[in-house]
Order: sequence, then structure tokens, then C-alpha cells
Amino acid sequence: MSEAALDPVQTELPIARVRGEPLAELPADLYIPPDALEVFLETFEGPLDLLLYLIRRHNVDVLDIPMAELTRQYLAYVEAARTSRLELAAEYLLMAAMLIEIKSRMLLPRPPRADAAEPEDPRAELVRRLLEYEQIKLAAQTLDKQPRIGRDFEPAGAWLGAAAQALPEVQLRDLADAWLAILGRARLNKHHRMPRTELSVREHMARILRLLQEGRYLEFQELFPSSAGVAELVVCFLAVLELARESLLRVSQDAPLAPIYVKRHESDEHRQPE
Amino acid sequence: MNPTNIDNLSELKTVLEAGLLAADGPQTLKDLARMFEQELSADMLRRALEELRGDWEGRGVELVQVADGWRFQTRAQMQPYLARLKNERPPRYSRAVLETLAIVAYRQPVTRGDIEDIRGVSVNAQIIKTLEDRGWVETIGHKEVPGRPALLATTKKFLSDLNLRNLAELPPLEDLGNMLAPDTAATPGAADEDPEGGIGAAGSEDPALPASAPAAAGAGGQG
Amino acid sequence: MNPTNIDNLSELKTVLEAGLLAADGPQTLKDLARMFEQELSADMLRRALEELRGDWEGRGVELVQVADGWRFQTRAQMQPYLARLKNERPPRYSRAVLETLAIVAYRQPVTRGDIEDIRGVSVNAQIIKTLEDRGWVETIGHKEVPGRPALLATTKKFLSDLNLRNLAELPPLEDLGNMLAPDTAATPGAADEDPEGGIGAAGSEDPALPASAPAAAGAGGQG
Repeated sequence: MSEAALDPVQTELPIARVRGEPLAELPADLYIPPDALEVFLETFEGPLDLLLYLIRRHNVDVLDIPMAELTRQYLAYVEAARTSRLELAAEYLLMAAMLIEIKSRMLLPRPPRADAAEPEDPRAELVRRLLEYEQIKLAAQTLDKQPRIGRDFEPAGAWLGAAAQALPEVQLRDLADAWLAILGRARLNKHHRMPRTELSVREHMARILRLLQEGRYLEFQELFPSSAGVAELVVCFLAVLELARESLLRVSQDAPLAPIYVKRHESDEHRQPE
Repeated sequence: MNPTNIDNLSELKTVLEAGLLAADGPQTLKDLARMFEQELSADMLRRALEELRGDWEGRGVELVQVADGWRFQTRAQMQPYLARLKNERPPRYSRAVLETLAIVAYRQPVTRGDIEDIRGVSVNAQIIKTLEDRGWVETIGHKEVPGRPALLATTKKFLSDLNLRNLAELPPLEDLGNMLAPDTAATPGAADEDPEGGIGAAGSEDPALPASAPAAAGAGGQG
Repeated sequence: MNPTNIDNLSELKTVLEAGLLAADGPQTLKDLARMFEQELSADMLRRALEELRGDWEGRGVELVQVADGWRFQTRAQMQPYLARLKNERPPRYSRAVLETLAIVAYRQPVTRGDIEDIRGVSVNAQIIKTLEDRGWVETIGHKEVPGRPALLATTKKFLSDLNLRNLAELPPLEDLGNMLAPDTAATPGAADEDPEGGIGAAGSEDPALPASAPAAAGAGGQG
């Protein structure tokens, strides 16, 4: 693996030749003013990222990195940053030392290994790290493209309905119990009489009062549901009587056989039926 | 072709539906119009929303218009399921609320005075308000006596919420009377584990009263 | 008749739909089963959910299964509209945050030191905090080495928020073979380095790799 074979010149024409040497190793980026260099360096996530950039930029095989060239380029950036008094993370300097070390080891004959296998390439660890980092770098880009809640889609939901403020449930049983409790107390206290009226009568009483809301007059017949059977008619009639008895209703008839009008018992009786 | 331009009503409804389901709260027509690049008249939006509302009929969620806009919300009928999903024990009404409700149900129409007479204690206005807010009790008139007290009755909603067709389907009083052993009233009730609990607890003004509900195992809202 | 009993599939779907829309996050089959008083098999629920998913086809919202269960979410095509409805912009994450997330996701459990090793730079505590605050990364234990550094892993929420059901659904890691320069294979100069077994085995020696990246070249490692 000759360093020459992997010289960036292979893949990139030299910008110029100085004393016969190709001048491709100094990237154009280096000639930008220091504040631009700062921006440039900030785009890298660290030395590995910068190294990958240099390698990919020159289309070099990661598995056979031209160490001398790579080290030279890398150091050029670090030096440019240093002379521009840019703050450079310590990791960059550490990497510089590592590159120089690898480069020098490349120049030495490799010691044969005990198991007679291929001698260890001094670049192995660096390559491993570069590839691992590149894999993660790409994975991060892919992850960023993965549909993400709040950006690419939203959770869909409905408001909890009015009833959803967890209203207490009431079962018939609860009502019965409550009523029994009242009855029980009433018996205990003795001084209470529970008048018994058919419940259906009570229902009609409420219904009739609703019909007569807002001081409305109705003809007596109108109080009876047209679909009612005999039993219901009787119950309805009882309700009218009960309402009259409780002074909740006013029943009036101008003359015998004239229409009977029903009205709620209210003080403002100035309105007359037609 | 603009991605936020709309060509037809069905597309409009699709976007409105997604927008309303993704939104955090009610959205006004103005909010909703913002989704589209082109100008959509309020009329157009309203028509689409009305259609959408129709599309959701019969589902467990409905599109409703509330004071500050439109939103999807779960229907009341879903509540028992949702309560179990959220794993909340449903709150319970206080004894005062339940007794008041029972009196209104069985003795309607009644005034607050009637309720106080029957219960033997004064009735906190909050108790009646709790029942009115629930839509179970309403004022259907006023009794022509001094002070013209409101006459209270149960509503249709009360019947339907308790799965009744009419009041006659309430447990009959006679049976209840028979079930009441003479000495039950003195027995400390088992069903009274949380006399103060529940929403209407404001009205539990009778903590001193002996709990008199007969055994009635597991009365009410199980978890 | 029990209000939380279900007689047929369409009723079941109605309740599931309402439950999923009312819930705060993804719901597991177990969560959903809790809504019903009767025992519903996971199969039954799954069938209903699959049907429900079908019912929502072609709408702006879809029913999906993610790591912590089922949820309704808007389709990607709705996003341009929704973005105009929403007031806040979703956060964009820096490369440092995304790379840290990728390392935790693909190499979990990892310590902060592991992340620094891979990225080649020190990792700001703020980066990890950003991911923890988002609910994507959590400490699941401590490595038994000096200092007992925290072992970080991704959460279920991370998967759900990225529309994934499990770690195996993460996009596979790039095959290392693809990472070689295109002309390398033909380069005679590279011949003495075996691309299959040599130094390029980075990353593939991790048996815990969740997404089982198409086992990148030669797991032989540098032996």
C-alpha cells in the first residue's frame, strides 16, 4: 500500500505545482478568513468528523488511508485555527498527536505477530473509530428523517365530553336506599307522615305544570295525552285534582257546559282566556 | 399545485377533521380558516363542519360547537367506559344529594321547604344546584305561597340517565316500605362508608344523623 | 343490562374509537380491555382494532400501533395544514443531540463515556438532559466500574414518538460495505488489506445491537 498510490492527487487534480510538488493538499477552505474558518470548524462535531470530511472529500478508501497526506491536511486546519486564536477543543489536539504517532509507526517495519497472522496495521484503531462514527453520523441523519410526533404528525384526540368530568353514577338502588333512609328516619321521629300518592300521579302533576308554564291557559281536555288509555286518563285526572287541592292549579268554567280552562295558580290573573 | 389548497368539500372535511382532532382545544372558524392558503368563507367552513358533524352521528365521539369554537368530544354514553379506562373510581354523591334527589323523584313537584320537611334538616342551595347542573332536576313553576318557592321536578334526562321510561318505573314505594324492618333505622348503615365524599358533599349537613340505609350491599357506584 | 357490556363488533369499535380518542397517549390491549365489564380476548380486541384501522383509511387521521400501544394520529399529508394551525414550531435538534440519540438508540445501554468514545468529543450534560426531558432517553442502571456511570437507554416513548413499535424497527445502520469509496474495490493498492475481515469491522462486533444492522462486513473483528 504505497502512500503514493493513495495520494489525493489521484482523485483530484493539483491546483498548482510548487517545485514539482502537487499542491492539492491544502484545501481551498484554508484560504478563507479566520472568522469564516471558525464557522467552518464549527460545522464539525469533532476531530473524527473533520477527518471523515477530509477523507470523503478526496474520495479516499477509508480502509487504506494515506496517513501522511491526511495528517498534513488535518494539521493545517489545526494550525490555521491556532494562529487565528480560535478556541479549539482539546480533542483536536489529541487527535493530531494520534495521527502523527500513526504516521510514524507506518514508517517503521511492523513487528511480526506471535500467531503469524497479518501484522497489525497501525491505522486499524483509527479506521475502526472513523467507520463507527460515520455509521452513527448517518444513523443520526436517518433518525432525524424518521416521522416524529409533533413535527410530522400529531396525536389525534377528542375532548372528554361534559359528562366526562367523572360525574357520580347513581343507580336506582341508590335512590331506593336514600328513600329508605328518609323513611327510616321519619318512622324514628314519628312526627312525619308520608303521604302516599301514586308515583304516576306525581309524574302527571309535573307534566301538567310544565304544560302550563308562563301563565298559559289550556282547555281542560288538552291536559290529557291524546294517546292515553283509560287508566292513564284516570291518573291524569287525579293529578289535576291533586294539583287543585295543593292550590297549584286554578280550574275555571264560565258557565255550565262551557269549556273548562286550567291555569297555574298565580297571582297575576289579569290575562283572560280568549 | 399548492399543498394547502382545497378542491372540494370532502377534502375540506378531511382536513377540518384532522385539524380538530389534532388541536388542543376548541377552534374557532377563524382558527380553522388559517389552515388553508386560499380564502375560505365562514359559510363554506360552517357547511363543512355541519356535514362533518352529521358524519359523526351515532359514534362515541361527536363534533360540537361550544362557546369558544368547535371541538370533538366524547359522548355522555361513553362515560362508563372512559371512567374504567382512566381507572378512576367514579365519585359519589353525598347522602344529602341522594336523598334530595329521591324526594324530588318520588314527591314531585316539591319545594325546597317540602324537602326540608321530609328530611328534617335544612337543604343547602348547593345541593339543589348540583342536581340542576346535572340536568336531573328543574324548576317547573312556583308555588303560590309567600316567597313563591320554586317547584322542583325531575327531568327527562334524569329518566334516561337512570334508564327509566317513566317515573312509574322507579322502585315502588310500597315495596320499599315493606322492606323496611321496624328496627332498621337504628342500625348503623353499612353503605355509608363515605358520608362526606363525592361532589355534592357540600350539602352533607347532617353528619350526626344515624345512617339508616338498610344493608343494601354495595350501594351505588362500584369502581 | 350492564352499560359496559358489549354485544357486537360495531359497538365494540365505537367504544374503542372513543376510548382511544379520549386517552392521553397510546393504549395497550390491556388498557383497552379494562373499559369493558365482560372479558374480551386480546384476539377480539385486535380484530376490532384492525377493522377500525380499516374504517379510517383515506382520512386525515389514522389508527396506528406503536411501542406503547394503539393511538390515533394525523397522517403526514395533513402536516402542512396542521403546521399553519399550530402556533409553536417543533424543536429542531442539533447534530450533537441527534448523534447522541443515535448512539443511545443503536448501542444501548451506553454510558456517557461510550458516547464520547464514539463521537470523539466530550458530551455536554445539556445534550443528555435535552433527550431526557423529551422523554426519549433514561437511566436504566449504573455500570459497575469506578464512578458507576449511568447506563442510558431509549424509552418506549422514544419509539412511539417516532412511530415505531420496537427497536428492531429502527432504520438499519448503514452497511459498512457501502461506506467504502466507490472505486476502492478496483484499486490495486488496497489489495493487501482484506476488506472482509480486516480493520473495517467497526461497529459490527456489538452483539447487543438492537437493529441488527445487516451485519456489517466481516464480524471477524481485528483478530
